[in-house]
Amino acid sequence: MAVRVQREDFDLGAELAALRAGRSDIGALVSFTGLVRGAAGGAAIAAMELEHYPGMTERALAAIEAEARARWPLQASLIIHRYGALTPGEQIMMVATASPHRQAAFEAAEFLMDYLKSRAPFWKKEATPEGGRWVDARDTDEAALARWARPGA
Amino acid sequence: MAVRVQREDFDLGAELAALRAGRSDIGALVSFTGLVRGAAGGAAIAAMELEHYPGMTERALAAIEAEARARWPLQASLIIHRYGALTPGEQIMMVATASPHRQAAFEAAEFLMDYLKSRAPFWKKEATPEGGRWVDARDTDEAALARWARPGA
Amino acid sequence: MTLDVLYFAWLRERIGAPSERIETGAATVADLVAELSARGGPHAEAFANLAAVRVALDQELADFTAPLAGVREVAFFPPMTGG
Amino acid sequence: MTLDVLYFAWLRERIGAPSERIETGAATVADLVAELSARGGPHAEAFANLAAVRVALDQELADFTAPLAGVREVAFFPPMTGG
Repeated sequence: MAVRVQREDFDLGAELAALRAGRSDIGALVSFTGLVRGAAGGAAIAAMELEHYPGMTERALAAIEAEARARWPLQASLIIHRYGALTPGEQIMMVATASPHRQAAFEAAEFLMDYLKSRAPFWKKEATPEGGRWVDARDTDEAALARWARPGA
Repeated sequence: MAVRVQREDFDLGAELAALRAGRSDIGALVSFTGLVRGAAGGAAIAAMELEHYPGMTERALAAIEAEARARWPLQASLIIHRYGALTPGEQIMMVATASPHRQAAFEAAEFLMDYLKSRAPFWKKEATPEGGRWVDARDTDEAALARWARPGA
Repeated sequence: MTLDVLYFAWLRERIGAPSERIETGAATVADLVAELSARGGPHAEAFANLAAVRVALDQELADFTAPLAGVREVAFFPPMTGG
Repeated sequence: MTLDVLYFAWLRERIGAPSERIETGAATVADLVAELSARGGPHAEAFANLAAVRVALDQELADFTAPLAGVREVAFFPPMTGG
Protein backbone atom coordinates (compact mmCIF):
# COMPACT_ATOMS: atom_id res chain seq x y z
CA MET A 1 0.00 0.00 0.00
CA ALA A 2 3.00 2.27 -0.20
CA VAL A 3 5.65 3.22 -2.73
CA ARG A 4 8.59 5.47 -1.89
CA VAL A 5 11.32 6.73 -4.21
CA GLN A 6 14.05 8.47 -2.29
CA ARG A 7 17.71 9.39 -2.18
CA GLU A 8 18.10 8.52 1.52
CA ASP A 9 18.78 5.09 2.95
CA PHE A 10 15.96 3.22 4.73
CA ASP A 11 15.77 1.17 7.93
CA LEU A 12 14.74 -2.33 6.81
CA GLY A 13 13.94 -3.54 10.31
CA ALA A 14 11.86 -0.47 11.15
CA GLU A 15 9.93 -0.75 7.87
CA LEU A 16 9.11 -4.42 8.49
CA ALA A 17 8.14 -3.72 12.09
CA ALA A 18 5.84 -0.90 10.95
CA LEU A 19 4.07 -3.17 8.45
CA ARG A 20 2.87 -5.52 11.19
CA ALA A 21 2.60 -3.06 14.08
CA GLY A 22 -0.63 -3.31 16.04
CA ARG A 23 -2.13 -6.10 13.98
CA SER A 24 -2.58 -9.82 14.48
CA ASP A 25 -4.06 -10.91 11.15
CA ILE A 26 -0.75 -11.32 9.27
CA GLY A 27 0.62 -14.84 9.17
CA ALA A 28 3.51 -14.37 6.75
CA LEU A 29 5.83 -11.45 6.06
CA VAL A 30 8.35 -11.64 3.21
CA SER A 31 11.03 -9.08 2.42
CA PHE A 32 13.54 -8.67 -0.35
CA THR A 33 16.44 -6.26 -0.13
CA GLY A 34 18.72 -5.39 -3.05
CA LEU A 35 22.29 -4.42 -2.15
CA VAL A 36 25.19 -2.85 -4.04
CA ARG A 37 27.88 -5.42 -4.73
CA GLY A 38 31.54 -4.46 -4.65
CA ALA A 39 32.34 -6.49 -7.75
CA ALA A 40 30.46 -7.68 -10.82
CA GLY A 41 31.54 -9.46 -13.96
CA GLY A 42 35.10 -9.65 -12.64
CA ALA A 43 35.46 -5.88 -12.20
CA ALA A 44 35.68 -4.02 -8.91
CA ILE A 45 32.93 -1.50 -8.39
CA ALA A 46 33.88 1.61 -6.46
CA ALA A 47 30.45 3.21 -6.55
CA MET A 48 27.09 3.11 -8.28
CA GLU A 49 24.88 5.87 -9.62
CA LEU A 50 21.18 5.14 -9.89
CA GLU A 51 19.32 7.30 -12.37
CA HIS A 52 15.53 7.27 -12.57
CA TYR A 53 12.63 9.00 -14.33
CA PRO A 54 10.85 11.13 -11.73
CA GLY A 55 7.12 10.87 -12.08
CA MET A 56 7.10 7.76 -14.21
CA THR A 57 8.96 5.84 -11.51
CA GLU A 58 6.26 6.42 -8.92
CA ARG A 59 3.52 5.62 -11.44
CA ALA A 60 5.20 2.41 -12.57
CA LEU A 61 5.83 1.18 -9.03
CA ALA A 62 2.28 2.01 -7.94
CA ALA A 63 0.90 0.13 -10.95
CA ILE A 64 3.06 -2.92 -10.21
CA GLU A 65 2.00 -2.88 -6.57
CA ALA A 66 -1.69 -2.54 -7.52
CA GLU A 67 -1.36 -5.53 -9.84
CA ALA A 68 0.19 -7.63 -7.06
CA ARG A 69 -2.62 -6.68 -4.71
CA ALA A 70 -5.18 -7.69 -7.34
CA ARG A 71 -3.55 -11.09 -7.75
CA TRP A 72 -2.79 -12.07 -4.15
CA PRO A 73 -4.57 -11.48 -0.83
CA LEU A 74 -2.06 -9.03 0.56
CA GLN A 75 -2.65 -7.29 3.87
CA ALA A 76 0.27 -4.95 3.41
CA SER A 77 2.92 -4.23 0.81
CA LEU A 78 5.75 -1.79 0.48
CA ILE A 79 8.24 -0.80 -2.21
CA ILE A 80 11.15 1.52 -1.45
CA HIS A 81 13.70 2.29 -4.16
CA ARG A 82 16.62 4.68 -3.83
CA TYR A 83 18.33 6.76 -6.50
CA GLY A 84 21.53 8.77 -6.63
CA ALA A 85 25.01 7.77 -5.52
CA LEU A 86 25.47 4.49 -3.65
CA THR A 87 28.53 2.58 -2.47
CA PRO A 88 29.14 -1.19 -2.16
CA GLY A 89 27.26 -2.80 0.70
CA GLU A 90 24.53 -0.15 0.70
CA GLN A 91 20.84 -0.94 0.35
CA ILE A 92 19.42 -0.12 -3.09
CA MET A 93 15.79 -1.05 -2.59
CA MET A 94 13.35 -3.27 -0.76
CA VAL A 95 9.95 -4.83 -1.23
CA ALA A 96 7.83 -6.40 1.50
CA THR A 97 4.57 -8.33 1.37
CA ALA A 98 2.26 -9.52 4.14
CA SER A 99 -0.45 -12.15 3.80
CA PRO A 100 -2.28 -14.73 5.92
CA HIS A 101 -0.32 -17.51 4.16
CA ARG A 102 3.28 -17.92 3.11
CA GLN A 103 2.80 -18.89 -0.52
CA ALA A 104 0.93 -15.68 -1.36
CA ALA A 105 3.51 -13.55 0.42
CA PHE A 106 6.42 -15.25 -1.39
CA GLU A 107 4.78 -15.17 -4.82
CA ALA A 108 3.75 -11.53 -4.52
CA ALA A 109 7.25 -10.49 -3.45
CA GLU A 110 8.80 -12.32 -6.42
CA PHE A 111 6.22 -10.81 -8.75
CA LEU A 112 7.01 -7.31 -7.46
CA MET A 113 10.72 -7.89 -7.99
CA ASP A 114 10.36 -9.38 -11.48
CA TYR A 115 8.21 -6.49 -12.69
CA LEU A 116 10.23 -3.84 -10.94
CA LYS A 117 13.43 -5.12 -12.62
CA SER A 118 12.04 -4.75 -16.13
CA ARG A 119 9.26 -2.16 -15.86
CA ALA A 120 10.36 0.50 -13.37
CA PRO A 121 12.53 3.23 -14.94
CA PHE A 122 15.80 2.89 -13.06
CA TRP A 123 19.24 2.62 -14.59
CA LYS A 124 22.43 1.64 -12.81
CA LYS A 125 25.84 3.01 -13.72
CA GLU A 126 28.82 1.37 -12.08
CA ALA A 127 32.10 3.17 -11.46
CA THR A 128 34.89 0.68 -12.23
CA PRO A 129 38.68 1.08 -12.55
CA GLU A 130 38.10 1.31 -16.34
CA GLY A 131 35.55 4.10 -15.91
CA GLY A 132 31.78 4.28 -15.68
CA ARG A 133 29.65 1.61 -17.33
CA TRP A 134 25.90 1.29 -17.60
CA VAL A 135 24.64 -2.04 -16.34
CA ASP A 136 23.09 -4.09 -19.14
CA ALA A 137 19.61 -5.49 -18.68
CA ARG A 138 19.76 -9.26 -18.36
CA ASP A 139 17.76 -11.43 -20.73
CA THR A 140 16.79 -13.52 -17.71
CA ASP A 141 15.08 -10.50 -16.18
CA GLU A 142 12.79 -10.06 -19.16
CA ALA A 143 12.25 -13.84 -19.31
CA ALA A 144 11.28 -13.87 -15.64
CA LEU A 145 8.09 -12.01 -16.51
CA ALA A 146 6.80 -14.90 -18.60
CA ARG A 147 5.87 -16.99 -15.59
CA TRP A 148 3.35 -14.35 -14.47
CA ALA A 149 1.51 -14.25 -17.80
CA ARG A 150 -2.15 -15.02 -17.47
CA PRO A 151 -4.34 -16.57 -20.17
CA GLY A 152 -6.17 -13.82 -22.00
CA ALA A 153 -4.22 -11.09 -20.24
CA MET B 1 25.06 -20.75 8.60
CA ALA B 2 23.13 -20.52 11.81
CA VAL B 3 20.17 -22.21 13.46
CA ARG B 4 18.67 -21.02 16.71
CA VAL B 5 15.82 -22.58 18.70
CA GLN B 6 14.75 -20.35 21.53
CA ARG B 7 11.91 -19.28 23.80
CA GLU B 8 12.73 -15.56 23.51
CA ASP B 9 11.60 -13.23 20.76
CA PHE B 10 14.12 -12.06 18.14
CA ASP B 11 14.86 -8.72 16.49
CA LEU B 12 14.19 -9.25 12.78
CA GLY B 13 15.85 -6.01 11.73
CA ALA B 14 18.95 -6.63 13.81
CA GLU B 15 19.27 -10.19 12.49
CA LEU B 16 19.04 -9.03 8.87
CA ALA B 17 21.48 -6.19 9.50
CA ALA B 18 23.94 -8.64 11.07
CA LEU B 19 23.77 -10.97 8.07
CA ARG B 20 25.12 -8.30 5.73
CA ALA B 21 27.25 -6.30 8.17
CA GLY B 22 30.71 -5.48 6.88
CA ARG B 23 30.35 -7.21 3.55
CA SER B 24 29.73 -6.03 0.01
CA ASP B 25 29.36 -9.29 -1.90
CA ILE B 26 25.65 -9.86 -1.18
CA GLY B 27 23.29 -8.70 -3.89
CA ALA B 28 20.00 -10.09 -2.59
CA LEU B 29 18.68 -10.66 0.91
CA VAL B 30 15.35 -12.42 1.43
CA SER B 31 13.55 -12.90 4.72
CA PHE B 32 10.42 -14.74 5.80
CA THR B 33 8.79 -14.15 9.15
CA GLY B 34 5.96 -16.30 10.52
CA LEU B 35 3.54 -14.54 12.88
CA VAL B 36 0.81 -15.73 15.26
CA ARG B 37 -2.61 -14.88 13.85
CA GLY B 38 -5.44 -13.85 16.13
CA ALA B 39 -7.98 -15.97 14.27
CA ALA B 40 -7.92 -19.11 12.14
CA GLY B 41 -10.65 -21.21 10.61
CA GLY B 42 -13.29 -18.85 11.96
CA ALA B 43 -12.20 -19.19 15.59
CA ALA B 44 -10.54 -16.54 17.72
CA ILE B 45 -7.12 -17.54 19.02
CA ALA B 46 -6.21 -16.18 22.43
CA ALA B 47 -2.77 -17.75 22.59
CA MET B 48 -0.56 -20.39 21.05
CA GLU B 49 1.73 -22.99 22.58
CA LEU B 50 4.58 -24.25 20.45
CA GLU B 51 5.94 -27.65 21.47
CA HIS B 52 9.13 -29.04 19.99
CA TYR B 53 11.51 -31.99 20.28
CA PRO B 54 14.72 -30.65 21.83
CA GLY B 55 17.75 -32.11 20.12
CA MET B 56 15.95 -33.36 17.04
CA THR B 57 14.77 -29.82 16.25
CA GLU B 58 18.29 -28.45 16.01
CA ARG B 59 19.42 -31.47 13.97
CA ALA B 60 16.51 -31.20 11.55
CA LEU B 61 16.94 -27.46 11.02
CA ALA B 62 20.70 -27.81 10.53
CA ALA B 63 20.12 -30.57 7.96
CA ILE B 64 17.56 -28.48 6.07
CA GLU B 65 19.88 -25.49 6.06
CA ALA B 66 22.82 -27.62 4.86
CA GLU B 67 20.69 -28.97 2.02
CA ALA B 68 19.74 -25.42 0.97
CA ARG B 69 23.38 -24.38 1.00
CA ALA B 70 24.26 -27.38 -1.17
CA ARG B 71 21.60 -26.45 -3.72
CA TRP B 72 22.03 -22.66 -3.97
CA PRO B 73 25.03 -20.32 -3.80
CA LEU B 74 24.16 -18.81 -0.43
CA GLN B 75 26.51 -16.36 1.26
CA ALA B 76 24.55 -16.42 4.48
CA SER B 77 21.49 -18.11 5.90
CA LEU B 78 19.69 -18.07 9.20
CA ILE B 79 16.83 -19.98 10.80
CA ILE B 80 15.36 -18.88 14.13
CA HIS B 81 12.36 -20.74 15.55
CA ARG B 82 10.72 -20.04 18.87
CA TYR B 83 8.88 -22.44 21.20
CA GLY B 84 6.70 -21.99 24.25
CA ALA B 85 3.79 -19.61 24.80
CA LEU B 86 3.07 -16.98 22.12
CA THR B 87 0.27 -14.47 21.67
CA PRO B 88 -1.35 -13.12 18.47
CA GLY B 89 0.85 -10.71 16.55
CA GLU B 90 4.06 -12.21 17.93
CA GLN B 91 6.87 -13.54 15.77
CA ILE B 92 7.04 -17.35 15.62
CA MET B 93 10.07 -17.83 13.43
CA MET B 94 12.19 -16.42 10.64
CA VAL B 95 14.43 -17.57 7.84
CA ALA B 96 16.81 -15.38 5.87
CA THR B 97 18.96 -16.10 2.82
CA ALA B 98 21.64 -14.02 1.12
CA SER B 99 23.01 -14.59 -2.37
CA PRO B 100 24.59 -12.64 -5.23
CA HIS B 101 21.33 -12.96 -7.19
CA ARG B 102 17.68 -12.68 -6.29
CA GLN B 103 16.39 -15.95 -7.72
CA ALA B 104 18.71 -18.07 -5.58
CA ALA B 105 17.83 -16.09 -2.46
CA PHE B 106 14.08 -16.43 -3.09
CA GLU B 107 14.21 -20.13 -3.98
CA ALA B 108 16.37 -21.03 -1.01
CA ALA B 109 14.09 -19.17 1.40
CA GLU B 110 11.03 -20.97 0.02
CA PHE B 111 12.86 -24.29 0.20
CA LEU B 112 13.80 -23.68 3.83
CA MET B 113 10.18 -22.84 4.68
CA ASP B 114 8.68 -25.80 2.83
CA TYR B 115 11.00 -28.27 4.53
CA LEU B 116 10.79 -26.65 7.92
CA LYS B 117 6.97 -26.86 7.80
CA SER B 118 6.94 -30.61 7.24
CA ARG B 119 10.27 -31.87 8.59
CA ALA B 120 11.13 -29.84 11.69
CA PRO B 121 9.52 -31.23 14.88
CA PHE B 122 7.30 -28.36 16.00
CA TRP B 123 3.64 -28.62 16.93
CA LYS B 124 1.26 -25.72 17.42
CA LYS B 125 -1.60 -25.77 19.90
CA GLU B 126 -4.08 -22.91 19.70
CA ALA B 127 -6.11 -21.71 22.69
CA THR B 128 -9.61 -20.95 21.39
CA PRO B 129 -12.88 -20.12 23.21
CA GLU B 130 -13.76 -23.84 22.84
CA GLY B 131 -10.48 -24.91 24.42
CA GLY B 132 -7.09 -25.94 23.16
CA ARG B 133 -6.73 -27.54 19.74
CA TRP B 134 -3.71 -28.92 17.96
CA VAL B 135 -3.19 -27.37 14.55
CA ASP B 136 -3.57 -29.95 11.79
CA ALA B 137 -0.85 -30.32 9.21
CA ARG B 138 -2.07 -29.10 5.85
CA ASP B 139 -1.94 -31.42 2.85
CA THR B 140 -0.60 -28.47 0.87
CA ASP B 141 2.44 -28.33 3.13
CA GLU B 142 3.42 -31.90 2.35
CA ALA B 143 2.62 -31.34 -1.34
CA ALA B 144 4.86 -28.26 -1.37
CA LEU B 145 7.89 -30.53 -0.97
CA ALA B 146 7.26 -32.18 -4.33
CA ARG B 147 8.56 -29.21 -6.30
CA TRP B 148 12.00 -29.60 -4.75
CA ALA B 149 12.34 -33.26 -5.69
CA ARG B 150 15.41 -33.95 -7.79
CA PRO B 151 15.81 -36.76 -10.29
CA GLY B 152 17.62 -39.64 -8.67
CA ALA B 153 17.42 -38.03 -5.23
CA MET C 1 16.75 -54.04 24.63
CA THR C 2 16.05 -50.82 26.57
CA LEU C 3 14.34 -47.99 24.67
CA ASP C 4 13.35 -44.48 25.59
CA VAL C 5 9.97 -43.86 23.98
CA LEU C 6 8.99 -40.18 23.60
CA TYR C 7 5.59 -38.71 22.81
CA PHE C 8 4.79 -35.22 21.55
CA ALA C 9 1.74 -33.01 21.03
CA TRP C 10 -1.58 -34.88 21.23
CA LEU C 11 0.16 -38.23 21.52
CA ARG C 12 1.85 -36.98 24.68
CA GLU C 13 -1.47 -35.74 26.03
CA ARG C 14 -3.29 -38.98 25.20
CA ILE C 15 -0.58 -41.21 26.65
CA GLY C 16 -0.42 -38.93 29.70
CA ALA C 17 3.40 -38.79 29.81
CA PRO C 18 6.18 -37.25 27.70
CA SER C 19 8.27 -40.43 27.76
CA GLU C 20 8.69 -43.90 29.18
CA ARG C 21 11.58 -46.33 29.35
CA ILE C 22 10.69 -49.82 28.21
CA GLU C 23 12.24 -53.23 27.75
CA THR C 24 11.26 -54.78 24.45
CA GLY C 25 12.22 -57.40 21.93
CA ALA C 26 10.43 -55.59 19.06
CA ALA C 27 12.36 -55.89 15.81
CA THR C 28 10.75 -52.97 13.98
CA VAL C 29 8.82 -49.80 14.73
CA ALA C 30 5.64 -51.60 13.65
CA ASP C 31 6.36 -54.39 16.16
CA LEU C 32 6.87 -51.82 18.90
CA VAL C 33 3.60 -50.07 18.04
CA ALA C 34 1.77 -53.42 18.16
CA GLU C 35 3.32 -54.17 21.55
CA LEU C 36 2.37 -50.73 22.97
CA SER C 37 -1.16 -50.88 21.50
CA ALA C 38 -1.70 -54.30 23.06
CA ARG C 39 -1.59 -52.62 26.46
CA GLY C 40 -5.01 -51.15 25.58
CA GLY C 41 -6.25 -47.91 27.15
CA PRO C 42 -4.46 -44.67 26.23
CA HIS C 43 -1.77 -46.47 24.25
CA ALA C 44 -4.34 -48.25 22.07
CA GLU C 45 -6.13 -44.93 21.52
CA ALA C 46 -2.94 -43.07 20.65
CA PHE C 47 -2.01 -45.60 17.97
CA ALA C 48 -5.54 -46.20 16.65
CA ASN C 49 -4.88 -44.17 13.49
CA LEU C 50 -1.31 -44.66 12.36
CA ALA C 51 -1.83 -42.42 9.33
CA ALA C 52 -1.76 -39.52 11.81
CA VAL C 53 1.44 -40.67 13.52
CA ARG C 54 5.05 -40.05 12.56
CA VAL C 55 8.13 -41.70 14.07
CA ALA C 56 11.74 -40.71 14.60
CA LEU C 57 14.58 -43.10 15.56
CA ASP C 58 17.41 -41.43 17.46
CA GLN C 59 16.05 -38.07 16.26
CA GLU C 60 15.87 -38.93 12.57
CA LEU C 61 12.54 -39.38 10.76
CA ALA C 62 11.91 -43.04 9.93
CA ASP C 63 9.30 -45.41 8.52
CA PHE C 64 7.24 -47.88 10.53
CA THR C 65 9.07 -50.69 8.77
CA ALA C 66 12.47 -49.51 10.08
CA PRO C 67 14.42 -51.94 12.31
CA LEU C 68 15.08 -51.01 15.94
CA ALA C 69 18.48 -52.70 16.25
CA GLY C 70 20.93 -50.26 17.84
CA VAL C 71 18.31 -47.60 18.42
CA ARG C 72 18.22 -45.83 21.81
CA GLU C 73 15.37 -43.33 21.41
CA VAL C 74 12.04 -43.71 19.61
CA ALA C 75 9.68 -40.74 19.29
CA PHE C 76 6.05 -40.72 18.19
CA PHE C 77 4.27 -37.53 17.17
CA PRO C 78 1.71 -36.10 14.75
CA PRO C 79 2.68 -34.46 11.43
CA MET C 80 4.70 -31.33 12.12
CA THR C 81 3.16 -27.88 12.08
CA GLY C 82 5.96 -25.39 12.64
CA GLY C 83 6.83 -22.33 10.61
CA MET D 1 2.61 19.77 -32.11
CA THR D 2 5.01 20.57 -29.26
CA LEU D 3 6.69 17.64 -27.52
CA ASP D 4 9.06 17.38 -24.58
CA VAL D 5 11.56 14.68 -25.47
CA LEU D 6 13.44 13.17 -22.51
CA TYR D 7 16.57 11.01 -22.53
CA PHE D 8 17.89 8.78 -19.77
CA ALA D 9 21.05 6.82 -18.98
CA TRP D 10 23.40 6.35 -21.94
CA LEU D 11 20.92 7.97 -24.33
CA ARG D 12 21.08 11.14 -22.23
CA GLU D 13 24.86 11.00 -22.23
CA ARG D 14 25.07 10.41 -25.98
CA ILE D 15 22.56 13.12 -26.84
CA GLY D 16 24.31 15.44 -24.38
CA ALA D 17 21.09 16.74 -22.78
CA PRO D 18 18.39 15.33 -20.53
CA SER D 19 15.59 16.81 -22.61
CA GLU D 20 14.64 19.05 -25.49
CA ARG D 21 11.42 20.69 -26.60
CA ILE D 22 10.60 20.15 -30.25
CA GLU D 23 7.99 21.00 -32.85
CA THR D 24 7.07 18.00 -34.95
CA GLY D 25 4.43 16.59 -37.23
CA ALA D 26 5.48 13.00 -36.54
CA ALA D 27 2.47 10.69 -36.40
CA THR D 28 4.12 7.84 -34.51
CA VAL D 29 7.11 7.17 -32.28
CA ALA D 30 8.87 5.59 -35.25
CA ASP D 31 8.29 8.76 -37.29
CA LEU D 32 9.73 10.84 -34.45
CA VAL D 33 12.78 8.60 -34.18
CA ALA D 34 13.34 8.91 -37.96
CA GLU D 35 13.08 12.70 -37.70
CA LEU D 36 15.53 12.89 -34.81
CA SER D 37 17.98 10.45 -36.44
CA ALA D 38 17.93 12.52 -39.61
CA ARG D 39 19.70 15.28 -37.70
CA GLY D 40 22.76 13.02 -37.75
CA GLY D 41 25.50 13.34 -35.13
CA PRO D 42 24.65 12.30 -31.54
CA HIS D 43 20.99 11.75 -32.36
CA ALA D 44 21.79 9.37 -35.19
CA GLU D 45 24.22 7.52 -32.90
CA ALA D 46 21.73 7.31 -30.05
CA PHE D 47 19.09 5.72 -32.25
CA ALA D 48 21.42 3.53 -34.30
CA ASN D 49 20.30 0.35 -32.53
CA LEU D 50 16.62 0.57 -31.69
CA ALA D 51 16.64 -2.91 -30.14
CA ALA D 52 18.47 -1.27 -27.22
CA VAL D 53 15.98 1.61 -26.87
CA ARG D 54 12.66 1.74 -24.98
CA VAL D 55 10.07 4.49 -25.19
CA ALA D 56 7.45 5.91 -22.83
CA LEU D 57 4.61 8.23 -23.83
CA ASP D 58 3.41 10.49 -21.03
CA GLN D 59 5.20 8.17 -18.58
CA GLU D 60 3.67 4.91 -19.82
CA LEU D 61 5.73 2.31 -21.69
CA ALA D 62 4.77 2.20 -25.37
CA ASP D 63 5.73 0.62 -28.67
CA PHE D 64 7.51 2.36 -31.54
CA THR D 65 4.33 1.97 -33.58
CA ALA D 66 2.29 4.00 -31.06
CA PRO D 67 0.64 7.24 -32.33
CA LEU D 68 1.75 10.56 -30.86
CA ALA D 69 -1.62 12.33 -31.08
CA GLY D 70 -2.38 13.98 -27.74
CA VAL D 71 1.01 13.08 -26.27
CA ARG D 72 2.95 15.74 -24.33
CA GLU D 73 6.06 13.91 -23.17
CA VAL D 74 8.16 11.29 -24.96
CA ALA D 75 11.01 9.56 -23.17
CA PHE D 76 13.75 7.38 -24.66
CA PHE D 77 15.92 5.12 -22.52
CA PRO D 78 17.69 1.75 -22.43
CA PRO D 79 16.10 -1.36 -20.88
CA MET D 80 15.60 -0.81 -17.16
CA THR D 81 18.05 -2.14 -14.60
CA GLY D 82 16.62 -1.30 -11.19
CA GLY D 83 16.07 -3.60 -8.25
